[in-house]
Amino acid sequence: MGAEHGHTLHYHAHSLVHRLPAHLKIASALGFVLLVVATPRGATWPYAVHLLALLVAMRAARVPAAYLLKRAVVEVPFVAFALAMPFIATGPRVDVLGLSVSEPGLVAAGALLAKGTLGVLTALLLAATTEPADLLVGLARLRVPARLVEIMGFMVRYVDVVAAEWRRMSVARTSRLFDARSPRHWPVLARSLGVLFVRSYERGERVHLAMLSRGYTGSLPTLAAPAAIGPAQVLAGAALPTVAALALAGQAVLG
Amino acid sequence: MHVPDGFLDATTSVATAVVAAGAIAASLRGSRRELDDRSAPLAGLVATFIFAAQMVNFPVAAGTSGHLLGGALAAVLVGPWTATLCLTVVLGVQALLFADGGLTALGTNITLMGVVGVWVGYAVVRLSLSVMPRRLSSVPVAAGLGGLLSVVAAALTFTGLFAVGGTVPVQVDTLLTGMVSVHTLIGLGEAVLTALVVGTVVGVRPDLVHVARSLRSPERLPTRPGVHS
Amino acid sequence: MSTPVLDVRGLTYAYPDGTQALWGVDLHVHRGERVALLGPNGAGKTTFVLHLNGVLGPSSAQGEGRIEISGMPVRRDTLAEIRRRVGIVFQDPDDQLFMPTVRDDVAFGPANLGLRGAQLDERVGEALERVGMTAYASRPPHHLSFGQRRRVAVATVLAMRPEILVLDEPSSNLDPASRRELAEIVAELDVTVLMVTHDLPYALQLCERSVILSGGVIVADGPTRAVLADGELMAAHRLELPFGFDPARRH
Amino acid sequence: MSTPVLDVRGLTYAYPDGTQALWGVDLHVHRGERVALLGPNGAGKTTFVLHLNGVLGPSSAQGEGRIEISGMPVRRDTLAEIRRRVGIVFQDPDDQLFMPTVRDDVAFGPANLGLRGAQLDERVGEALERVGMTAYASRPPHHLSFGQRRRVAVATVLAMRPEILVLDEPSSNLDPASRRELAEIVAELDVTVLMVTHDLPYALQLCERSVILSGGVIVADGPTRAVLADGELMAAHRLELPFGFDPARRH
Ligand SMILES: Nc1ncnc2c1ncn2[C@@H]1O[C@H](COP(=O)(O)OP(=O)(O)OP(=O)(O)O)[C@@H](O)[C@H]1O
Ligand SMILES: Nc1ncnc2c1ncn2[C@@H]1O[C@H](COP(=O)(O)OP(=O)(O)OP(=O)(O)O)[C@@H](O)[C@H]1O
Ligand SMILES: [Mg+2]
Ligand SMILES: [Mg+2]
Repeated sequence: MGAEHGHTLHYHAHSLVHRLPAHLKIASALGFVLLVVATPRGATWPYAVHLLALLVAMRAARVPAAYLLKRAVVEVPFVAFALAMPFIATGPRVDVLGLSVSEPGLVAAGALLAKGTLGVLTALLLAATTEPADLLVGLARLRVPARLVEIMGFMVRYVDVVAAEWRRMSVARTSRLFDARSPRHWPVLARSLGVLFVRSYERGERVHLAMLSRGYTGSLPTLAAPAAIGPAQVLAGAALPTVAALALAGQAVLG
Repeated sequence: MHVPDGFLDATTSVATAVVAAGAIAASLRGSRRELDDRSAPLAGLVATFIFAAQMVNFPVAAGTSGHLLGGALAAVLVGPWTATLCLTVVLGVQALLFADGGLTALGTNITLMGVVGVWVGYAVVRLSLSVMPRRLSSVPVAAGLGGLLSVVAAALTFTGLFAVGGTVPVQVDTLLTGMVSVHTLIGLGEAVLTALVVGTVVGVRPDLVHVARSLRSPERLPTRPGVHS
Repeated sequence: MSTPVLDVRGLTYAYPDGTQALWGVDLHVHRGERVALLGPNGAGKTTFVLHLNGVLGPSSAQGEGRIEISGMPVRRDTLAEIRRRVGIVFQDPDDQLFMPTVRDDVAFGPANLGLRGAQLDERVGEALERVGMTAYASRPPHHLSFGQRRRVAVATVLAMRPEILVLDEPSSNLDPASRRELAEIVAELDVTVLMVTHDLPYALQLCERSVILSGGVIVADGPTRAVLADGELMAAHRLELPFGFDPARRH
Repeated sequence: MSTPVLDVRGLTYAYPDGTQALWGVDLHVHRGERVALLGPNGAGKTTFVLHLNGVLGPSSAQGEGRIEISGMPVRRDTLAEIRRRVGIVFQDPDDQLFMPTVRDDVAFGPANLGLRGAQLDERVGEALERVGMTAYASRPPHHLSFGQRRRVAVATVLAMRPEILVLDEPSSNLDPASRRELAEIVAELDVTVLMVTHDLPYALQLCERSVILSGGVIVADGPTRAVLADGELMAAHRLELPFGFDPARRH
């Protein structure tokens, strides 16, 4: 009934990618997405190369494609927008399957879909192979300001606390004949949000104080020292952005 | 309204990234004044709540996805500087771990929600408080108002950015009407939720509400007689 | 004999992480009985109790068996009615209280039963009066002391006037006077009671019948006095009469 | 007389919402004493206890007064040392347990004290052994029964070997055998003990001295037997000996 641990996006496995230090993975993902975004619209085969590189990385991470695809639903609103674009965009019209659509809109939609999808998959792969705690360490090593990392650390912890308190409250509600589907009950839900906030804060505060009571100084004592990074790992980390860069360069040269 | 990768052109993305970086640097300095030993956990919790609120997406007709923003809520609870940091963290985590909003559009998203949303919300709250009675019960009302206007302001800014650097040739006035009408609706929801949450918190833990700090006065506690060992 | 108010057969349950807590529980309780549910820590008492109004159940993880409340099986489609009949006071009051004020929290259940206005106020007032928390009606429940929260938790369930009252260690964290007052309240009510407790004198005082749950099964069932007198049985299940307690003193 | 291990003077405290819980508490405890802290629900016992290692204090809200632990004042700059000396078992085990496994949770404190490797394992093993939770070492604490969580909470504090052991209703939710075992553990330790409890026989068994806190002040202080024998005092503060308890029986 207390706090639960672990986050739902992490896919447990032991692969080369899982073992890569978090800061390398973040830098690699960031570099890759930057290059993807820089790829000109209208290009076709460079996008295929990007996708191929990403698929190889997924293989190496031993994360099933279905697992990532299921979580890619966050992209749905953008897909909807992209699909609408050829119809609402201005500019010269062309006929596709008997429908009159805007040509620049069509091109933009294609590029947006390609870039958006690649970006989403990259982020999901990063999430699937990196524990939140490691992510924090990685961000700190990338010199993200300490205060941001601290807030993020508390945020990661509070996700569990809030979820646990919310579960308790909903068991209590249903035991007393509450039906969340009935709109008559929505005001109750809204009012319990404020309670949830204070309860979560106070629970978190008490747990934090309990930690201080046992000599906590800000870092978990069992945290092992970060392992040294070998050249192989740097190579592995650099692989994804390098392939993307080559594809871009190829596109510039070959047109 | 999370902007995905490749939605705005490079110039606009870079420009907003510069704005965001400047705002974060200023906030890191400014938040030191708002800081005490409880502010980091509180900021973390605020971030968690905003994170959860932003997960609930409504499809927006002629724009991207629409959802609650949380800028005013954060500003009321932890102060505007720390609020910008909270939203930066939320948007960063969403981009890194949940693929919501592009990595390269992070600067744009921080500018929209973490700077415009937060500061418009905060300014509205401060202004309304200055004309309302100096009571704790004024705070939720002001917060609700701040919530409404911050959403509309962020939507207007988004439309402006799109007019300047959109990669898709959509008619700006179509987008403007769509964005503003939908976000006024969202803003009303945001106003109600912000007011409710702030109302409960102000009622039981006024010490946790940044803008309510000045409304409380410390006094010496009385004692009662007891036995002495 | 009449239909039991509570009829449990062959109940098994494993938590989602695989820990099996119930290994085939059978229990029959008749109208108006007051039954104490005793047993060591981790015996499965709370797990069992949470099945009685469907908070836990086959749907939430693995598990089998059949539970009937006054002849009505506990199933998804009967849950609303079951929860109207079975009132559970949880072991942890924090699992029970969620509204912004004590009054709202106590009113929540009866309001869902359809009570309004003066009738509702009366219900709430009466329940708070009973547990001595009237003065705290407008305080937020999560800002009360542990014992005060437990009393409010009891009030939230009393206010619903359930047919079966299930109490999971109701006396823990209560001060001695409140503990006695709670016993008096329960003794006065005309309901069937199932009470989990580690406080054996309390069980003796309040319940004519006791059941021992240990290792996920019922290992004893009989008159409380007889169960407590069986030294060997007691010792085998980590039960013992407390320091200074003399069962003969008042009987 | 020697410096008291625990020296509290004129302690007042109001929670952030304005509820004043302490109204001027004075208490002195000497090395090796075992003191029971009794009092009705909402008396301020937990609030008081949380001041002893600075979890609550003037900085977190309004309040005044002075607390010294073996002559060292509880102040922001002494907190680390104070917390090394004072070990508190919280009333709610959920506030105390936060690591992914029971073993990690018990190891957390000693590791912060600098213990590593075999020494650390030994500390953890011994503490878990004492509360009988060795078999649960690799389980997540939030998946245990309430009583099991309380035992782990006790272990986390025992593993730190504090100078002053403060227990906030340690026996609630424990099965009778564990309750006795806990009393034996506490009696064996060579530490100063302050124990909040509603279980008066338990207080009599374990503590030679009792203090009653009521309405935020200390209203009585003396030998436990004398305090429990003062019927008028007891009744005034909602204290009463339980059903069937005979203080003369074993003494
Ligand atoms: N959420 C959970 N997940 C996994 N196992 C659990 C969970 N809750 C309890 N258990 C386990 O199930 C068994 C029964 O637990 P339960 O809470 O029913 O015991 P109990 O009889 O109520 O004990 P207590 O007297 O300590 O309250 C225990 O072994 C416990 O460790
Ligand atoms: N977080 C809080 N905010 C405001 N008031 C509180 C809070 N916690 C406790 N109180 C109030 O302070 C008073 C003392 O509470 P405390 O928890 O210290 O009592 P206690 O003696 O430990 O009682 P119990 O025996 O029930 O545990 C009570 O009136 C309670 O309502
Ligand atoms: Mg239990
Ligand atoms: Mg207490």
